[in-house]
Amino acid sequence: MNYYFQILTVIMINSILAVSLNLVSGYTGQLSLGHATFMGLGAYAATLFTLKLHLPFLASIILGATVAAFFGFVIGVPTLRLKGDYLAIATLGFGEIMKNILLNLQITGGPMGLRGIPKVTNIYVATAALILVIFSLNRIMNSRVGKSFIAIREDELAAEAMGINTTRFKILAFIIGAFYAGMAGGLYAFLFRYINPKDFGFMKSIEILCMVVLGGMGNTYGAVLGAFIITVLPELLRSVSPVIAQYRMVLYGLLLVIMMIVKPQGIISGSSLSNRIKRKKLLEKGGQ
Amino acid sequence: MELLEGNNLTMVFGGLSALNSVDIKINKGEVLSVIGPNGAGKTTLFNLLTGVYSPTKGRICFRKREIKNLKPYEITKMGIARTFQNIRLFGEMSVLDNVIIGQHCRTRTGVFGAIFKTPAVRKEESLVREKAMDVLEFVGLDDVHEERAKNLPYGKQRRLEMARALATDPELILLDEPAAGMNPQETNELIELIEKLNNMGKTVLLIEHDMKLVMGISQRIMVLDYGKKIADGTPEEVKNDEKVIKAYLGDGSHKEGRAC
Amino acid sequence: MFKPSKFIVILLVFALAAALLSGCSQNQEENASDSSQDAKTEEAIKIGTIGPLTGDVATYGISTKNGVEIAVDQFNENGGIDGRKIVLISEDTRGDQTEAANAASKLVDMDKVAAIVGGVISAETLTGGPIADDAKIVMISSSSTAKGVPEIGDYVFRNCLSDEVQAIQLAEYAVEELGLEKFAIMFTNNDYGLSLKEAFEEKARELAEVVGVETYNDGEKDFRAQLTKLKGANPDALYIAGYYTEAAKIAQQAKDQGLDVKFLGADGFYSPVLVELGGEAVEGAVFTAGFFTDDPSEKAQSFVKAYMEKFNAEPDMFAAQAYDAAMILLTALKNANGVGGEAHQKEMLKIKDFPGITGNTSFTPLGDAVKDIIILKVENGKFAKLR
Amino acid sequence: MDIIPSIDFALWKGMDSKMFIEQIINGLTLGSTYSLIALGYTMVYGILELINFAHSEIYMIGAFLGLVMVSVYKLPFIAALLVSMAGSCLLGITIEKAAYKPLRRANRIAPLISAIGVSIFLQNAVLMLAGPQARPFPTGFNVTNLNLGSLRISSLQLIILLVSIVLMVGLHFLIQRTKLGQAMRATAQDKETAQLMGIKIDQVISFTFAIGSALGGAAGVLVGVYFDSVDPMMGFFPGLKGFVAAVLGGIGSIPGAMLGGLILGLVEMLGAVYMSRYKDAIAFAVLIFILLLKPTGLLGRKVQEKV
Repeated sequence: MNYYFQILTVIMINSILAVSLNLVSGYTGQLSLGHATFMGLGAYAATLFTLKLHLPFLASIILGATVAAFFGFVIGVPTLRLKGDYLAIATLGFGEIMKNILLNLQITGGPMGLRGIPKVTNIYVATAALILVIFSLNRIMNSRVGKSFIAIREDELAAEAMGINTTRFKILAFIIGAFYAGMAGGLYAFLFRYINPKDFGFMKSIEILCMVVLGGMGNTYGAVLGAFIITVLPELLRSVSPVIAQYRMVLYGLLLVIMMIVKPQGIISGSSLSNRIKRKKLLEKGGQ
Repeated sequence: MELLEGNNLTMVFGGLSALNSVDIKINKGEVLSVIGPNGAGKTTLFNLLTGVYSPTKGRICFRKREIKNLKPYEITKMGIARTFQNIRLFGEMSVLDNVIIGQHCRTRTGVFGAIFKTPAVRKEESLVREKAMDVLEFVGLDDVHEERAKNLPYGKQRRLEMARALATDPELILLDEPAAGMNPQETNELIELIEKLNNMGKTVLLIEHDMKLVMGISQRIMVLDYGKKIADGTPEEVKNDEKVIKAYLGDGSHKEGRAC
Repeated sequence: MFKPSKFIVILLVFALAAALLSGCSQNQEENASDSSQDAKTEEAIKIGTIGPLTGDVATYGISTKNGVEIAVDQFNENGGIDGRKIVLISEDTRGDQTEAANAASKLVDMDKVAAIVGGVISAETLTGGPIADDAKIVMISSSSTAKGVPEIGDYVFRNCLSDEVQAIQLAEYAVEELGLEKFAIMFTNNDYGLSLKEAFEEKARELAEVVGVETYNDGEKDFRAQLTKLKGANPDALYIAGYYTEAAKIAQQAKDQGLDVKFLGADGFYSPVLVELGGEAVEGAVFTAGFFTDDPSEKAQSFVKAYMEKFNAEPDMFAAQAYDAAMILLTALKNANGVGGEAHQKEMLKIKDFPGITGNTSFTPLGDAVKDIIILKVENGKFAKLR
Repeated sequence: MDIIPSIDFALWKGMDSKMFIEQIINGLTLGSTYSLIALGYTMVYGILELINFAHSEIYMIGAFLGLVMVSVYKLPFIAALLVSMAGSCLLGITIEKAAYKPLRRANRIAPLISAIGVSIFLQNAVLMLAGPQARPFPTGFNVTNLNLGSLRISSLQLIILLVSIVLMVGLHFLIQRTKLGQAMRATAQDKETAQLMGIKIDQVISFTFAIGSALGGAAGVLVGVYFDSVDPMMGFFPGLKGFVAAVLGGIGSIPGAMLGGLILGLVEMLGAVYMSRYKDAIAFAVLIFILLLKPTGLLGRKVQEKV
């Protein structure tokens, strides 16, 4: 497989992760620091469906995502009663617990992880998956359900006063986000052919969050852009020169800080894009 | 006949009672105003009626059904809508979407319906949109429906809040100081709007400081002071009530009959 | 707010463009390799390493890279392969398996390396290995001791002691030669610790008694609770299946708690830092290893000298194993006339009793190293060879 | 590997009270260092509502500073501790000015990412400068085991407990009795009003970072000495645990951070005794359980949303 394809495929998978976290944190306003957990659950479940039950690839991925969604529900019901940073820390806690369990179960191979996974994911599969995710997510966001998510982010109390069962919809956002993340996890497992609980820990959750914030919270395309940058940046630093390569993690940290200071609302903020579209519309109208 | 009845409503926050055995009765089709100095417990009363708080003591019946322990969204679904004292719009959403959200509890599209856009969903969406536009036209905001809510001028934001409440299809609508911060021109338009609502058959419960508005529009007025009901009657009766005069004039710091 | 169609079109165009671009570049490279037939003599042979050069496990990666560098230097001094110079390209993985796959992919596709030494930790080899294998490029890991590494594919080799063999031999030695009877085990909860623990526990139970097994996480510093518990079981030896940093702390804390036992370990113990951190507490510890700096053989000493000169530090086992792995890899490459791929792989399998500094090495048909195991002991703050 | 972790009840019964008390002391020692770390998180959070992810790196650098003072400049332990605290102080203030202050008006999440960036930067910078190797921390004084009756306590544990207590008492005094402490409390309550009352917010924030970082640096030195080992990655787990301790106690609450740290230390120690494999999971499970019972932590203020 080609290097570019490899990186592009990783970008697609990371985009799905970022888009799905953006649904939970960007659109619905519920800060989660445990999103990689769902990716991991999806990866493990999909792998086990294939390795143990010999299900076909597609079925494994969808079932894996469903398992992740189920855990989204299980974790969401108790934690979504909490607000703000308390919610964030509870999701972090659940993530660590889940990782600890994956590390100690027989069926998950414990710290050995699972290997011998067939390689199925390629650039086409990953792109198709991302398109599907964005398409369905856009449909959801343009519907009654998606508008309710945004209403909850904007003002939870007012949303409830408008007849929205906020708890239910927050859990729903969590479940959908977990489903997509689980799907990304399945794709990930079938790309790298080896998974291990360490991949799905706190640092991965933080990395996904960085993608979302960098691209612009509350904007699907921002999330994709963020995933692109966060995936490509270390690779670029790798190929510029071998001297820079050893400083790349230092530079990476520095760049994160600088980018936040220069553009704290992210590169494409939720508002700036729609503003631009609107301005364009106004200009068109003016021209007529 | 009464639409809503609250008996012996008491609300205690950390040892302090914000509301002390208040009875309230709202008849179908009337405009009832609640007035009283700041801190008298008016907003607390609203929050009890809409399920934001659960009363420490007492009971609330809406259309003969106990709603004391219902969640706010359940109460909205039963037909009580409200606006907020400090405007709480969905700022980043368009004016139209704000009103569409108002119809949330009257619609049913779920995740799968949204993804597959079934004919039923398409139909519901176009109905919702139409109705939202109707409501916007009713309050006079149809021309700015694409604007983002937070970009509207203050008076229009107030009206949008009413439109949003109206979109929930309520029988009883609770307005928390709708005229606060409005100029006389805007207040007059507001009075017209409330009258129009009332003529449509909606029952209105109003908290307001603007006496001109209250006196002009209310069929009945209830006065709260320090969490207690001190008067309840027609505007004429209340205006001449000793206790009310004392509550408003007796202590300078409580003077709230401002005209702004 | 949303313009799905537009975005999807852009995405598709983007993906297609990338696909085309990479397709084109591949063609170009093929053309280039056609023309390079003539220039073959001048063109350098590239080999790559993958491993952590940054991050928390960078020690192992840097040692590995340094070891390979010494081997490459020595080859180049002796005229390279058929007069062609060998160029080393080292890629960093941070110890992350996703990055390891990306790095392997870059080496294979962009740099067109003839062979790879790596990965360092097992997870890297498990994701990077399949990529090299798919491209039919020989990859040899000098430190991925986990189960399943040689099984990745025909092109993936390994030059280090497998966890099972180490643990089993030490268990036998401990019972038969040291006369120990009651074993306790502390293992780090990762693939390395777990495979050591499982093999050791099985053998020790067969030959003697295992009175307690406890675990800890990598990077932890407080082992008092586990040790207190083991103390209750009254063992006479503690097998620590983990790395030297934690092992030194475990030994110290065990001594503090009055747990007077013989410490046993595996190649994870091999570092001067064990003594530096552990001090008195690790005195007398016995462990298995694949290399030993005081090895009197001329080869070993010349390696140690070259390493000290170049990097101003004593080589550790990672460096030594990587050096040997690179020597084996380059020797096979030379035998294949500098052509990587299938011919190289065949030559690798032909390696028999390669006389390296970590012992004589042969490969099983799967590509796993068969070599002697050294047993070392800490004596007066230095390592001494027991067997 | 068993799926259900075996809880060794026999051991519970078998473990005599002496051993149990020793474990409690171990737990308290560890917990007191968590408390010191947690204080830094909680103080910053109380004022800026920011989870200062870089705090774990301040802790790590504090430990390195202490090590350099002891091993290179041969300072006595207490002097090294004070120098390390001063250095951490400066580092904390610098980080605040460089990475957080420009983001004071931004949304809540941007400073969080900035903090993560600082953390990655510092960790890798130290990694490059000092190498990934763990180094021993020579204390310069003899560690003896004190035998109190049949109990065995190391003098080191007593020193750590003592220093932690002194620092915490000092902090309490500072916050409750001094003018600066008053300003800090006022700012934490309501930034705008505090500003109207003539409090210089920027100064208070810098001061908060200074104090929190000094405590973090002190914790780094104490832990470095306790385990006789310092390395560039040492901040990650204690940082996470300190943060958990802060949330457990009610983030923003100073006594809460102290309490949270001690509870976490005890829970972890007992978890390690009875289910060492699930030790971390137990610590987090306790956290979630407490949050569900009391959503703002043990001593956290309940915030009533104004409607």
